[in-house]
This record gives sequence, structure tokens and C-alpha cells, in this order.
Amino acid sequence: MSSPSDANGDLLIILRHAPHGSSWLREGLDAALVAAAFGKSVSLLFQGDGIMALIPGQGAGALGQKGTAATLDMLAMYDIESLYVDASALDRFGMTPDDLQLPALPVDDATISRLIAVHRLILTF
Amino acid sequence: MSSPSDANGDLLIILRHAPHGSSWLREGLDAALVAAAFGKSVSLLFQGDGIMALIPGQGAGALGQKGTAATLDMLAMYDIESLYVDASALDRFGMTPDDLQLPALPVDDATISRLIAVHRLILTF
Amino acid sequence: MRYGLLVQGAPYSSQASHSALRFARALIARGHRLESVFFYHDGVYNAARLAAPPQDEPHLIDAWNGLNAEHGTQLQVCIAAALRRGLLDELESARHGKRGHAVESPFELTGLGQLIDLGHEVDRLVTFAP
Amino acid sequence: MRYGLLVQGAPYSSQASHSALRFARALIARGHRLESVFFYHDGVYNAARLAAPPQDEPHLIDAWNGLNAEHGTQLQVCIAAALRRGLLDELESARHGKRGHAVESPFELTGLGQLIDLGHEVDRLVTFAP
Amino acid sequence: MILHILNRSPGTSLVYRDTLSAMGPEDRLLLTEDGVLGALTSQVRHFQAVQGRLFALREDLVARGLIGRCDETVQVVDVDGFVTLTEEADKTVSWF
Amino acid sequence: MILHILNRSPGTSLVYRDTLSAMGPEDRLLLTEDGVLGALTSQVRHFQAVQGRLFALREDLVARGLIGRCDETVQVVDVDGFVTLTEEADKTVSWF
Repeated sequence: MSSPSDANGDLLIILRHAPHGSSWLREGLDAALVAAAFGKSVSLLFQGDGIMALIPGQGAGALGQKGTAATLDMLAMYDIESLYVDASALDRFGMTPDDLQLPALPVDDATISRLIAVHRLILTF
Repeated sequence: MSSPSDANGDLLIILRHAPHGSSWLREGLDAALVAAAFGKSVSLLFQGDGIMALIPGQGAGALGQKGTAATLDMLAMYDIESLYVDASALDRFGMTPDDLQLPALPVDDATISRLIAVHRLILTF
Repeated sequence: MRYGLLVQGAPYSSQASHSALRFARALIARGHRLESVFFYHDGVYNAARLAAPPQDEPHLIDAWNGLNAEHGTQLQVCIAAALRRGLLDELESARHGKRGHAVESPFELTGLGQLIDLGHEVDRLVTFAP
Repeated sequence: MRYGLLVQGAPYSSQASHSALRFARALIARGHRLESVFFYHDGVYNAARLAAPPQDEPHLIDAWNGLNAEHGTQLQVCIAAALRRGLLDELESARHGKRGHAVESPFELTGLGQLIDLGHEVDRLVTFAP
Repeated sequence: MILHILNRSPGTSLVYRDTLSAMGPEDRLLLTEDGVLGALTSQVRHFQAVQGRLFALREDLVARGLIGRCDETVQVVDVDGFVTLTEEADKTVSWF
Repeated sequence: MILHILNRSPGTSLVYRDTLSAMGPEDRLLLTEDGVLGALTSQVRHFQAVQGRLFALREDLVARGLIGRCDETVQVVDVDGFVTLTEEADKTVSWF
């Protein structure tokens, strides 16, 4: 995992929505995979309810619609290894990095604003 | 304006969304007008950001799309006279009933739950 | 008991349609009757006949059609909300001088009055919103 | 400067499309170039060719078409988001064995890669979401 | 008794505040969809006013991997239980 | 300088909290659509951290009848001013 100061990347995708309740998270992850497939360096920031994407043990939704757990497993395959998680959201939900299914670096507010500054393009979902 | 205890009505419509930003408010008011036209007794409760529907001086939106001010003027024509406004939302926005373009009765939490209890059907928008 | 559902969320964008279908099947399995599903706000997009979701995802339009075929549940779509959003049936398409249509039976375009009637006819009306 | 817009809100349900069009006209009036509008999430519903809003309301699809006709702005619609939601063009409709289509030129169904390209090609990409 | 249904997370949306304002002393609250985030031990304090009358939908907790993190004061029901709650209620009110 | 654009009311949505977390010391915040409710004198305290860098879109205030209720610490810009803000910024981030 790269530290934020290295992350002079092409694209930062901010994921603020929880899985299943809406398609925001899935559509944000799709954008990340496509950008990586196009050769861009992509970082992900899980913020607010979006940290729920990283909870292990997720399954299919109502009627069996696909969740996002399988997509998360594909991130490494696409060389998306810069994963950040909003430390204050973790705190608010009473969680620690050990509760997450992927290694994501907890970041404070100053680091979040720096991540936004050093990436060329920011998309929020 | 009837007091809440008289309001043993057919339909209570709760309007929680501000004008212009989404179509919720307009679609909720449309449902109210249709119900009244069908002979139902209709009450409206403006709650949360929905109290912004009652601010005077509203105009057309971006690109000139119609606002809801004209629809509000039609309420009396359709005999929808039971208008309630969440007192805590008024407080939160620093407003009083005098700030509103229609006479709506401020109601506290206990009265809101009673309104819900005495109406046959509740729709939220 | 007699139930009605009000669906206000677009399919695939929010869980509302999925939750409503899951609830519909459960109430029918318990011996209740589902009279009608009324689609309003972005819920009208559930009636888009051309929807082509990936094969490993649930096909919501087919699922609604199945409710109608197996249990006689009406599928009522608010006409005012639908026209704005491009969901015209053959009649409305002709009326607006357009070619083609986006909504077909058993979904039916109807007035908001049907929602009010439904709400007062059934024992329980449950709303599923985005 | 060269601009791109990302529109994620359904027309008529949220202000996103209205705000995007207002911003588009303002930036063009100031002498900038609007290369493309990319429609994703519920924004793809902006491409529904059958939309028939009341005559006293703005016709958003016509407004998008006008941007294309007058300023050459591309109107790109995410194909994966569109197919799920029933927004097929003639080609996709045939491919899925359906009759009729819901999307037509100048709106074009395209991959999400076009959004990534757009975001890196233009000087400013501005998102309008619901 | 009225059944209130809330599908928004208290981490994002303040609609839970209006929901609680509108609940009578016998009313019940069912958390569904993203609303089940409110059933987590770290969030359930938002719903202290309706303790004992707070429910969460099992299927939505399971899909999110949260079934083991649901606070013990919350009554977990499956979709059949959801139907039962609507049977027992005079009517339902949905908050979103 | 980065331009952040927020279209949600602090009366309903907590997204403003994430927006403020993400803003650097020179960044600007533009309130649009329902976001302009945050520019009211009764609400503007939520944005105290970015005082002097807080803007609201005139057209959206006017459509809502709120132009006269906008706090004097908020800089009101029209849509041309919105374009100017995007010209002056290195990039934009939308929050919703």
C-alpha cells in the first residue's frame, strides 16, 4: 500500500454510499476498474457510510442481486492498491482497520484534502 | 384551519423535501390535489426541509421549470385547509408562522404522532 | 388481508424495487392478497419494457410481470410521472406523435386517483421509496 | 478552456439535469468549449427519446439535443447503466432480440472508458448529481 | 400501533429525527435497507427513545455482513416477520 | 485551490460533514440546489470552518424565495460566477 504522499495519481474515486441500498457504490467501483484497465493509476477513498463496502461477510441482496464483495476482490487484479478509509468514519461506526476485508489505510482530514489535491481527477459516488 | 383533534381525515400527506431540488414536493402536492378532487379529506404536514415549500416569494427554477408556489395557491380551491407545520423545523430554521405564505398550524411532536394516528392513510414525500 | 404497494424508486438504482418484490412474495406466501402495485416518482421506470440487465442479475420487469401472471396483481403506473420520463404506451405515443413505445401490458398507465383509491380500498398500503 | 460534464441525476426527478444545462449554457456563453456531457447512474434517463413533459415545462431532451446541434457537444451515455434501465438504441435492441428503441442520435451509448478519457482530456470536469 | 419503516442510515441522513418525532408511545420502528446501519451497536443510541420497539430486517443485515454486529437491544425479523409487523399495525408510514 | 460543490441541505443530509473534512485551507465551497439552505443565517454555523470561502448560487436562492435570508458572510454568485469559480479552481469535487 502506498502512503498518501506517493499518491500522485490520475484518479481518486470517493465512495460514500453503503452497499446494496443503492447502485452508487457498484457504479463507483465499476468506474475504478475501467480506469485501471485504461492504464490510469487509481486510488479509492471510502468515506462515511462507504466504509461498509469493506466489511467482510457480505452476500447477495434482496432477490439475489449481486453485492460488491466480488468486485472488491478484483481491485488487486487491476493493480488498484491505494485504498484509503476515512478514520473518523471508522471511529463513528466503532470499527478498526482489523474489521475490514481489505487492507485500507486510515486517513485523517488533512490527508483526505491532500489526496484530493494530488490526484488529477476526482469522482464521487 | 381545523385543530388537530378534529382532523379525523382520510389522508395525511407528509412533505419533507424542499422545492426545486427534487420533484418530491411537487409530486406530493399533486397527490394531495387529486385526493381532494376525489372527495377525500386531506391534511398536509410540512416537516424538515419541507417547510421551505411555505416560504413566500418563490419563483421558477433553473431553465424556468415551474415551482410549487402556484400549486400551493390551489390548495384552498380544493378545500385542503388542514395545513400543519413541524414547530421544531421552524425553530431550527429560525422562522415563525409569520414567515410563511399560507396559514399553517405549528405542531409539536405529540401532535404529529396524533395526526398520523387519526388519519386513515399516510403518504410521505 | 388485502395489500397494496407504492413503489417510488427506480430499478437498479435503489433497493426499493427489490425490497418491494421481496415483501410482495412474502405477503402472498402468507396467504394475503396483493391487489396492486402503484408506481410513482422514479418508480415508474420499473415499467421500462426494454430493460436488459446482465444475465446474472435479477430481471425486475420480468419479476413484476410474474406477480401479475401468477397472482393477478395489477401494475399501475402514474401517467403524469411516466410521460415526463419517456414511458409512453402505444396509445400515448400515438397521441404525442411519436413512434414506438416503452410501456406495455400488464403495466398500465393510469391516473393518480387510482393510488388514492387503492390506499383506501386495501387493508394495508406499504411504500417502498429510494 | 475545455469542459466536460458528468450528469448522474434523472430528469424531472432531481435538479441535476437542469443545473447542468444552465451551467453548460453559461460556460459556452463565456467562450469556453463544452466537449461532452457524459450520462451515468440515473443520468442515463436523460436520453429517453419518448419523454413528453407538459408543454409549460422545459423539455430537457430537446435542450440536450440543442447543445449538440449548436455547439457540437457530444452526448455520451454509459451503456452498462443504460441497458439495465431499458435505454436501448436500435443496435442494442436488435442484439437483445427486442423490438423498438429508446435512445437515438445524437445520444450515443458508449463505455465508461469514455468518461475516464473525458476527465483526463478536458481542463475541467464538473459533476451534477441528484 | 403504527409501523414506521426507515431505510436511511443515521450516518448520512437526518430523516431518523423526523421519524422519531412522529412516533407515538406504542408505535414500532423497523429498520430496512441502508437503515439497518442504525442497528449497529455504535449507532443504536440514535434510537434510544424507542428501545424495545426497534426492529431490523434480517435479510438486509445479512446482505451487508452486519448480522453479527447488530445491537442486542434490536429485535431482528426476517421478511415474514416484516409482513407480520404490518398485519399487527393499523397502518404503516415509510421514511426515506 | 479546489472548488467543492455541495447540493444537499444540512437540515437533511450529513454529507456536509464529509465535504468539510475534505477541504484544504485554500479551498472554496459553493452551495447549490437544496444546498443553498445551508446559506441561511440559521444554518450557516455548520460552515463556520470555511467562512470567507463560502459561496451560494444566486439563481437557486432566488427560485426558493431565500435571497433575502442568505447570511451576509456568504458570497452570492450567479451562474456566470459559478463558471468563474471553476476557471479559478484547479479542479472541482461534487458532494451529494
